[in-house]
Amino acid sequence: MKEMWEGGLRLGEGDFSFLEEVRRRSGEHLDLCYQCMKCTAGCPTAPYMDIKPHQLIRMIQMGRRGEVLGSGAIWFCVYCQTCGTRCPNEIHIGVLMDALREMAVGEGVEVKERRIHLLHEAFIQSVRRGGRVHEVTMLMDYVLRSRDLMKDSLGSGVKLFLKGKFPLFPSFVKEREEIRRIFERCTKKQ
Amino acid sequence: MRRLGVFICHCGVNIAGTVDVKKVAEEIGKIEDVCHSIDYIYMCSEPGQQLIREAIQEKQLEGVVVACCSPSMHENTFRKAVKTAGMNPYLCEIANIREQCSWVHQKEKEEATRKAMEIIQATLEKVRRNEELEPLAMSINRNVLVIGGGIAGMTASLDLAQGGYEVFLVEKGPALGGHMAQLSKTFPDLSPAFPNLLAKALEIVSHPKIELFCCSELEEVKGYVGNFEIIIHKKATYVDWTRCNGCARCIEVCPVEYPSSFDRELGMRKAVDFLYPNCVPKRVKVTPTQCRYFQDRSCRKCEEVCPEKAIQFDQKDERIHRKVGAIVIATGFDLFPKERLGEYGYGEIPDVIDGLAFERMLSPDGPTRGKILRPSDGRVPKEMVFIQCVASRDPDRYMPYCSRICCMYTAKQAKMYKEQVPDGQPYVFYMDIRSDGKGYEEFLQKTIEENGVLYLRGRVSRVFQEDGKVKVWGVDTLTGKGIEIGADLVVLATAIIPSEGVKELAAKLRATVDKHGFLTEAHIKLYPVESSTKGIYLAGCGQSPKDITDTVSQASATAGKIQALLSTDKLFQDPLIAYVDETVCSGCGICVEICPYEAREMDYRRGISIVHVALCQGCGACIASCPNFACELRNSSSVQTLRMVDTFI
Amino acid sequence: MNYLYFPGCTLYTKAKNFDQTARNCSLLLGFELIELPNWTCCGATFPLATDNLMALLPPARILARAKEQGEILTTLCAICFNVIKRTNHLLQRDGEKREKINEFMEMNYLGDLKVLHYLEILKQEIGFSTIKDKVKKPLNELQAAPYYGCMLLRPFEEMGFDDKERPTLFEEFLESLGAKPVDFPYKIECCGSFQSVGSPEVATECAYRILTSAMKQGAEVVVSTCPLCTFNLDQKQSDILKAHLDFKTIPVLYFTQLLGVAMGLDPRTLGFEQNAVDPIPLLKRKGLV
Amino acid sequence: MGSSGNGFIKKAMVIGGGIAGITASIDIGNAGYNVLLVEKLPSIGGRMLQLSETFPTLDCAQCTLTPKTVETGQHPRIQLHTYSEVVRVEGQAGNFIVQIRKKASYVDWEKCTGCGLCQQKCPSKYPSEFDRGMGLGKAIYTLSPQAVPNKPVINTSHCRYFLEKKCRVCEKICPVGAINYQQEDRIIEEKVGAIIVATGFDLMPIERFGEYGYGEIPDVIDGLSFERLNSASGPTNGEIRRPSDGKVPKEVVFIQCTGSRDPERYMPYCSRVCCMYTAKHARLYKHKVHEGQVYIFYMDIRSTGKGYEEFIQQTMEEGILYLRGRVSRIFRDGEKIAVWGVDTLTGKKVEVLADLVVLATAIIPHQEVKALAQILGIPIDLYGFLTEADRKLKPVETNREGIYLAGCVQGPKDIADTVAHANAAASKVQSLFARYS
Repeated sequence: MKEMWEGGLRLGEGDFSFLEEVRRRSGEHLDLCYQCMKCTAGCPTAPYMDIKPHQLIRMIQMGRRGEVLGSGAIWFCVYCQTCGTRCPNEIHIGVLMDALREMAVGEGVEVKERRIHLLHEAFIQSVRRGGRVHEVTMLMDYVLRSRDLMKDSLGSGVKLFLKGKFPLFPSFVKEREEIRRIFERCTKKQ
Repeated sequence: MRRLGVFICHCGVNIAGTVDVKKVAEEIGKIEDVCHSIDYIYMCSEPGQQLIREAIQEKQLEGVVVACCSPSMHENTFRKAVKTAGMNPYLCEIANIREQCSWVHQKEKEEATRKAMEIIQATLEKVRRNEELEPLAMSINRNVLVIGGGIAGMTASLDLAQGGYEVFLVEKGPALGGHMAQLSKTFPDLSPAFPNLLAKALEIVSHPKIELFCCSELEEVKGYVGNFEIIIHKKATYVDWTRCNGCARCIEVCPVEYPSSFDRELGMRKAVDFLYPNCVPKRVKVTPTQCRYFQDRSCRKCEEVCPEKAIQFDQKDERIHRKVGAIVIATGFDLFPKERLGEYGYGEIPDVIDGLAFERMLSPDGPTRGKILRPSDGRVPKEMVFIQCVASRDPDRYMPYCSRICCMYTAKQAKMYKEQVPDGQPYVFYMDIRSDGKGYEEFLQKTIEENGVLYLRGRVSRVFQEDGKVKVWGVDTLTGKGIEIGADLVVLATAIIPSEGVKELAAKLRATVDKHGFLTEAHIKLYPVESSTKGIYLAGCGQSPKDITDTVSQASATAGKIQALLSTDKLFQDPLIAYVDETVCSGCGICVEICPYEAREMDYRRGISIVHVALCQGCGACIASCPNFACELRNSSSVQTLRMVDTFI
Repeated sequence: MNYLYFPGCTLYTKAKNFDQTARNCSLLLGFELIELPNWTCCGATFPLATDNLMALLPPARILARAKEQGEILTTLCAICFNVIKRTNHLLQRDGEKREKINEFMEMNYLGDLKVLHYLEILKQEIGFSTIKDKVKKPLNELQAAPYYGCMLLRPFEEMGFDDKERPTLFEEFLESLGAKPVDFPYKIECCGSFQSVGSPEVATECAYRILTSAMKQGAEVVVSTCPLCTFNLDQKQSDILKAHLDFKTIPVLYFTQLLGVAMGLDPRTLGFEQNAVDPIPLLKRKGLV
Repeated sequence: MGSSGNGFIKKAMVIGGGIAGITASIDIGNAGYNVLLVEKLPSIGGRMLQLSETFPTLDCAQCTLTPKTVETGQHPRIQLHTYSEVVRVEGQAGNFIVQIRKKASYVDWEKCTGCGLCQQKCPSKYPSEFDRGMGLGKAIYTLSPQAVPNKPVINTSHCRYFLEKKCRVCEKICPVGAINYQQEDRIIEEKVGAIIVATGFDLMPIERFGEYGYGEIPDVIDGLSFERLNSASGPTNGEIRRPSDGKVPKEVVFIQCTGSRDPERYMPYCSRVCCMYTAKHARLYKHKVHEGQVYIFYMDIRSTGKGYEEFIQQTMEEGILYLRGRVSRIFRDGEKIAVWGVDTLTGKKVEVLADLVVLATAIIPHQEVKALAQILGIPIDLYGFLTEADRKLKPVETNREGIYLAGCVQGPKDIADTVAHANAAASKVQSLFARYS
């Protein structure tokens, strides 16, 4: 499958491995999609997605790996599960998005919505360090990673988070060694 | 020792491509009592059959095995063929070497050849001990029971009556017409539904060959094809219909009003009322659950005012016995229940209605006299949304199948709306437009072009009420972007489901239903109106969703089948049924309990169990359960079966 | 009766008022929340991709620890509840994954713990009629809009909290406090979740639509069950004001805060200072503080 | 109308020996009335005999059909007139006088035993119409080994004797001397009380589609041809091999609505069966060529019958890609066939390089139906389908009493609906006859 015109594509070279891979990793039966668009119709973040949920399924069916994994859309899903609840074929797009995000990161695709991706990463790091999420360190981490210190709206986000009474230092759980170990074993295994 | 012949069919390449038929014919021919063993490309063809006939006569064969496809295909063909050559047809048996051998062992040719030989040898064992039998002749009753008084049942009844057969038409409700009576106009010619229906209904009530039972259900059925004994449960209407003249004075004085289900809760009806104003038969019925007399005896106004003294509060249900030869099930459909469609606000938002409710609104004799007014405040809706595939084509949550008529009736409704409200805007959310009948595609094109109906491809995610509007969330097909429509009225094309009680009815009649509750036909292509039980026929939406045209064809088809069935004096049945060795039977009665067809009965005088030949289907359950080995199946005796098994071991 | 309690990270930090009010109210209702010792983060997202077992480990660990101490585990935060309940459901149903995780974590948990949200405890274990009897200060027909959000309701098959499209449990609860529940269509729509940090404009828009929808139906206060929802709905109102000039603010409270008011707790213990939109004027107007 | 009971002839004529005509004939015959079954071709079975498997059960078409054809052939009340045409009809319900032309077969069917030797030895081969031009037939032929009746006819435009007055192989080899080159058409006259028209359908020829190559690309075929490719008794013994070079195609494109739903250029109506048979084709192909890839261009998927929607869903699950939109152009591109279309769901233009393209061409009535309608004095519609008396309540009646319709001659329909329609037509004939008893 390759691009043939601006905005066109050529089928017939038989790359359907992408569909198969996504199907396997997500466990979702994407070939059943009716393209009825009920998912997009109810999605709270669809207006912000560059590729709408139903289009994303379509593009996976047509084997358009690069566009799908490089899309911003996969980082916008907040997994509210409205789509899966109403889908006639019970395709959970949230699950699909999660699989796509993992694939995108795994393949080192340049992430379009870098900020959201970094937030995920920062969150995991925070749990890794202390066993619990500590918003201040997490946000600091996130800000550092995103190199987006000047971003206004984020600034307000940080400020608002800070309005609560935060402990000055992260409260560590006693068994943080165990947590660290779990993460290490996981990383090794994967 | 019998002189046997074996005929092995190639079935083109179907068998010969896997099984070495030449070798099989040769090897089988070596068996002592096999006097003739040949193969041929298509045994079922005329020359193939001729080979069998000639061999029977030339070699004086006394038994024939045809090794070919499943007996469900050509057993009849070959039994007829041997009969014309003067052999008893029950001395001919089929060895299935296609479905049970060549098709399943395409990769193992040698094994398949060996297995084919074994199957043939086993069948030879059976033929060696087969008896010469004659088909059982049974007398038949020429009357027909039709269940359901909608367009399907009405058509079948009239066709049968015109063919000279006596028909008992049983309708659950108080009048004829079914769902068609609720419709406004019909697609694709926009002819009004009611006048045509009325003409048919009047023909039925005046037809001397049709006996109509309203407010009635089939309570019990016994017997078998040609000889059913039925009991009809006729429920009390509390009105003597022989006296009632339909003057409607009782309706005027009745003080109780409640939402009419015929009008899909959009209009009111009285506790004594017609089903609908011009119903046939034009007779009133008292609804005891609403009537004050039945609640606290406080009102007898209808009784007082009736000039014919027709009101009978003490009327009782009746049980009517009849005998019939065949039965038509034409029980029709219901729409998917409201309660289960949460995201569409159905049943909760008054301005979200279903297709049938909108039909009532469009009907000139409906609750709004044909005016489109939204139920909540009676205003004319300026923006209307039609949603198709509501609970249809929704395999994980509701019904997987397509309801077949919604595309067309939605187009019709949108068209009628636009004609009545020229400045209104109808939107239709659809999945695939299915206009596959004669003239349907053209109708749809016209609707889109001339009436400015906006078709949007896709489902609706959610419907809710806000700001006095019904908000509909969908997606614009072209841009893929979400859109919100603030509609005044939303019409849902909800799924067609089999009508209530079909399952129980089917059980009584030993007909089968599929997992959705639709009645199953004997063969989806070749026997679409026959049920799996002989003598029981299917018509209309009880079998699967269909439009009026197809329903009428199907109903006529059942009538044709029944006329052919009942045209002879006797019915003939295969004699391959159970029999009892009366000297061995101890009369324990186990077989009576186990028989699924009620074909076994105790003869207490003689202390044995007997077989009703007409009821027995030859299933063998009694044979397996008999502790004394007193029962046997004709031409499938225990000895035969054991010998057959021996061949394989 | 006491219940094992998993507070979750946020309830220790920015949603302290949620945690505190719940603990205090439970005492008045005759039960105690026993904090699960040495709890860790639930992971905050239920792992969706089928081959991702890693994210199942934290909630599985929490469940296994809890089972050692009791039969019922309760939570307040809707996200934690969702993650833990779904993990439990998965461990009940999927023997293969259960074995893998148990082996990996060197534990033996069978999925036999009951996971209930605090609201479910109130309904099933205490009974809304009991609460009604114990209410000291009925909420004087306060027009309260119950906001369910996503996590309690979906996925329906696993959460089984209430009807997925027309839930009523929250309304019943508010009625028992003497409030007048306001039905509004956006009660089951998403608040924008973590996009409030990543793409703030998304969450702002979501919150705007939810809050205006509630106000159109006459709501005086929106009631929430989730710290993240509350963050988006409450704290974000200053951003909404910038984006939508017609917007009017509305207080957003945790359901436990309203419960506290009704039980007659000292308003100073209800943590109103953590609410961005001050609810005190409204409560004063209603004669509740 | 209708004279008294005395002159009323209780015998029916069924025109067309496909599944509709067979079903109607058996029904009427079983009811105890005599039937004349008139078929244009040398044997009965019609289109269904050309099919491989049928939807939605995927069972073998011939296996379901041959018991019916055999039953028809053996039925004591059914008289077959194959290789025959109705040329004249007079009279009215209960008393039609019909003239049937029995075409010269050049074989004395009374003598012929159907041994098949003539067909084996005939030296003249030409592309067989039954196999849609993909296999070779003989100048003396039967349609299939299971033909009912199993009697051959000579195609004079290919027979060497008729072309060059030499050969005579068949005459020499026939053991019973049944070949008769002097045979001529015969007209016979019969009296019947009712007539059922069941002449079936044809497909719009591929030659009419310029943008799809005017039928000049050998690997662009129609749906019936694909049925023959799939059929175990077909030219490839059921292996999917493309006509041009016999290779197994790896990329197959199916295009629905070819000539249907095209009001300006071809036919405005929907042909009703294409969605389902295309899905069936795609599945049968995938079952035989596991690694093959199938693309289906469609407009709307119309799977309205019982079990049909489920069938489509299963088809999609087999990894078949449905593309919503029409194809603009097909042209040869080396060994491949380039297909230019669009996927309206993503709005992208699409090019598929295919090995085989199957067009679901529109169902149209046979050309001769027009003349037949004139002979019968019944109306036809714009497209040549016969018109029923009332679209809804009288779907099998015509506006002439005693003449009824069955099957696709009234409008496109699938086998299940055709059979029900034929049952209904038979029912009407029975009712008519019963009324005069």
